[in-house]
Amino acid sequence: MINKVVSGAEEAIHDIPDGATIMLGGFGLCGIPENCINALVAKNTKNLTCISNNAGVDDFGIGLMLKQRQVKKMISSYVGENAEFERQLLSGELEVDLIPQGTLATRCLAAGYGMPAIFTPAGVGTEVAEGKEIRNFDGKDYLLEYAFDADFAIVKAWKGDTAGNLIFRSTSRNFNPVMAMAGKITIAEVEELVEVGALDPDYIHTPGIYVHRVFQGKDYEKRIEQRTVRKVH
Amino acid sequence: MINKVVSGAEEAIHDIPDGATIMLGGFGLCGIPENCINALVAKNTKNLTCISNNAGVDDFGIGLMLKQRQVKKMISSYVGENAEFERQLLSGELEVDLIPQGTLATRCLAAGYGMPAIFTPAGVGTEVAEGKEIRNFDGKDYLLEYAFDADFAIVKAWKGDTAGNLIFRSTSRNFNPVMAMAGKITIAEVEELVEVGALDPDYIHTPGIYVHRVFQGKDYEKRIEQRTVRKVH
Amino acid sequence: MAFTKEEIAQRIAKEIKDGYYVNLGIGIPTLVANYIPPDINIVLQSENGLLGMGPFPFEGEEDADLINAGKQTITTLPGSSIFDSAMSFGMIRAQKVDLTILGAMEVSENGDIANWKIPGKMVKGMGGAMDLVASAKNIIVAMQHVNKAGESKLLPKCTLPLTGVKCIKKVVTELAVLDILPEGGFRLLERAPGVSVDFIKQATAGRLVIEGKIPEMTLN
Amino acid sequence: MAFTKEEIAQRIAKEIKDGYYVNLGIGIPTLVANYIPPDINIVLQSENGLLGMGPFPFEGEEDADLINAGKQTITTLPGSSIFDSAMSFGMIRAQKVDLTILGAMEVSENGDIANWKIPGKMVKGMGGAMDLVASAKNIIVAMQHVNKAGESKLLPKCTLPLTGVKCIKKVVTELAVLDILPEGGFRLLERAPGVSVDFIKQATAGRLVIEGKIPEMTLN
Repeated sequence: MINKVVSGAEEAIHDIPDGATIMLGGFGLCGIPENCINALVAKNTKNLTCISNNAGVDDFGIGLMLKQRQVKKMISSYVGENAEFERQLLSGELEVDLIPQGTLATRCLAAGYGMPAIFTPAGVGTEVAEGKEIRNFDGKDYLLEYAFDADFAIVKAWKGDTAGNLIFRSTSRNFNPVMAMAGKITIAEVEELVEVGALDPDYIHTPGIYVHRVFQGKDYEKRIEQRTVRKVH
Repeated sequence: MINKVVSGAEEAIHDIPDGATIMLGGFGLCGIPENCINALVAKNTKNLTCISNNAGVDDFGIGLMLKQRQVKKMISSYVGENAEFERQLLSGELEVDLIPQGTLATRCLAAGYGMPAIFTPAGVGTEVAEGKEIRNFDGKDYLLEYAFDADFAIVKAWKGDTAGNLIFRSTSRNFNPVMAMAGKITIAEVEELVEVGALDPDYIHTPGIYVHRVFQGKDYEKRIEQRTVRKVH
Repeated sequence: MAFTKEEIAQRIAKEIKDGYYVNLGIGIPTLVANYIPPDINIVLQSENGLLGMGPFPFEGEEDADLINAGKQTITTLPGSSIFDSAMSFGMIRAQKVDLTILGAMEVSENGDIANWKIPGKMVKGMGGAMDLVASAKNIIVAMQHVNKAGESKLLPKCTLPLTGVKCIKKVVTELAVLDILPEGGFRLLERAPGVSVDFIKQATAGRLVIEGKIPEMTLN
Repeated sequence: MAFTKEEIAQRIAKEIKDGYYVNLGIGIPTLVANYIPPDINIVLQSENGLLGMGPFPFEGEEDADLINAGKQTITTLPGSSIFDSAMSFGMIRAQKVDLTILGAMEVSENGDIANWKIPGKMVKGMGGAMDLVASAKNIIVAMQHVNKAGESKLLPKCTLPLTGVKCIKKVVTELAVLDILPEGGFRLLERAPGVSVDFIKQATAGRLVIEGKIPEMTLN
């Protein structure tokens, strides 16, 4: 097997240059690559284009990068939880491309599956369709949407082996596997790094061929955004 | 949970009419829905269009349906192991649409993911491209290939629960999960049917939403096509 | 008496049939889960990647890795399955989800919906709403009949940026149940107990179609 | 002396670099697996849905559920992964596989390949070959230089139905190693031990480019 292990977040992101286009896995704060985000904040990489479903919150996740003005452009589907984001957007400091969540996911899939473009009905008849090619199949209109072209994809998995095979836990899976397939260079941080042979080949979510660097992350906070509970009765 | 259990192969295929378009999972003889094929042979359903990567061998799998002349048309990528198939094809008794294996898989994916068509470079410049739309993206030509439209998909899984969630074993996975997503009605036969809750939600290959009928199959032969072994030294 | 949010949810729950896969949006739609009749089996889809969503966890059992599309901590039910975002929206586009229930800022009489953006004011993004409304075979909107300024949210034409066009089949508000006619227009099907047809007329800016006697909504 | 099939495979194995993901076709390419240098780490992809293919099983350990793209019983190595056919060809199309080695009936001097059909005679289908040749970033053909009738298989133009166009980068035969020039033509890189350049010239119908002295192939 090919060994993809790197020493940690710092090494994993060391060659992400200013101006790079990067994908970041996660949905809300669930399944985000905390270690790599913190390393990018520490390194203060600038002018990034970030493809991520959400933009974190003011003091956690991508919000930390926004606060430091590291992000030139965000491509996201929902950014409602981040006041600093909204301020930068309304003031024109930040470019934002808001796209439907399924379009975001499927443009990742297209990149990972070598499909240059896909058709989706999402956004037909709305401002999302502006300037886009529309095509009718069987009486229904679809937009042509292009595969993403990302320099780096950064994902967070539950377990990974040294060959880069990844397993995600529960709904922290979300965008992580599709982004893992979509990066020119894919970096995976995992809660538990294991030897090859420790993971059952039938239950690998992301085969190692898609992963270029893997390391065991540390000090995961895994912050909960909306803590909702029911009463014991 | 919604209960998808039917009594067996006979009930599962009872309403597949003559002339239907059906998908059959499996690669070679690996992971084929043996029980449903036998039931279709017993019922002698006629004029079928079969979408399946291979066509079985003379006395097993889809070969049994060919022998009985139940198949009007095969859509496959490789049919080299079946002499009766070749005879019917060369004599003009059988229509055959040979398409690249990846195109076959991706047209299933397209159906399961609600994408009316996809782009693939496979077949550009060959007779596969005849009459098809070609489009250039970034200097490379791609064919436009349409999502399959199958009345029924019939797949074979290792384990399934009563809600239709499926798990496949080793390389018997192959086309089964993509076809399971692609049928208007999807029938799954499983080696072991379990109660809901017995399968780990993180390791479901096919979510039950895609499966309409599930039953525990019996008497699996699981014939090996090319038995290759190495010597103990 | 106009219905409460809970009652709107309760009324919508009656639209859910045995064997349905259902996607519930944020807000009133989320409440619908509390009123599913116990004698039917349905499955809730959460578009972040889950089929078989269960209730909120008990205190102390929250799992940061297990949330719904509203980012709330939840649980799973036996028979649930987890998948990635591409498959989640794949099954939505392929119309495997039988019913989608979501909120709206505006609905037009031809079935357009606006629920994601107020130019210059609110820029949160559309999330999965555009995918859901573009693909779902059956969409019910749960919302208030009028906004806080007292203006009707059932309009001849939406004034806010659209989320989707000609996609809404039914609207349930605190005042009424209405479906949208293929040729356009809100057809009044039921009214909240004690709410008059005239009151609904005044609260509806779009074309209201009233055929025969309009029964009162019932909740069970 | 012309190379045997085993020696062709052995020569091709030298093209495989540490860290490569490799897809091996049926026939001579399959033999390449036996000659991977022990000091490099590579992963074999089988397009029916496996990364990390291992050797054939020991007698009695065959598993009907575990086969390669040639339908042969195989084993997996630690670190292997299984996936469905859509993902398998997805990673092929996305050029995640570094090297593809496959057989051919004909190769033309501009890099076209024919290996799936003889009209009126053989109708087996293309399997995954068209996907592989259309997508792979690096393709080596392993084949005999001439067919059983003694006719060259390295042609100005293929006569059989094509599998792919302008895709082959290198050809290894029992006589020679040749690469295909961007402007067209087979450039002779190496010759089998004792095989003369003239002999290769006679066996090559397509344009043969000979620059300088041509070394003999070595196997390790």
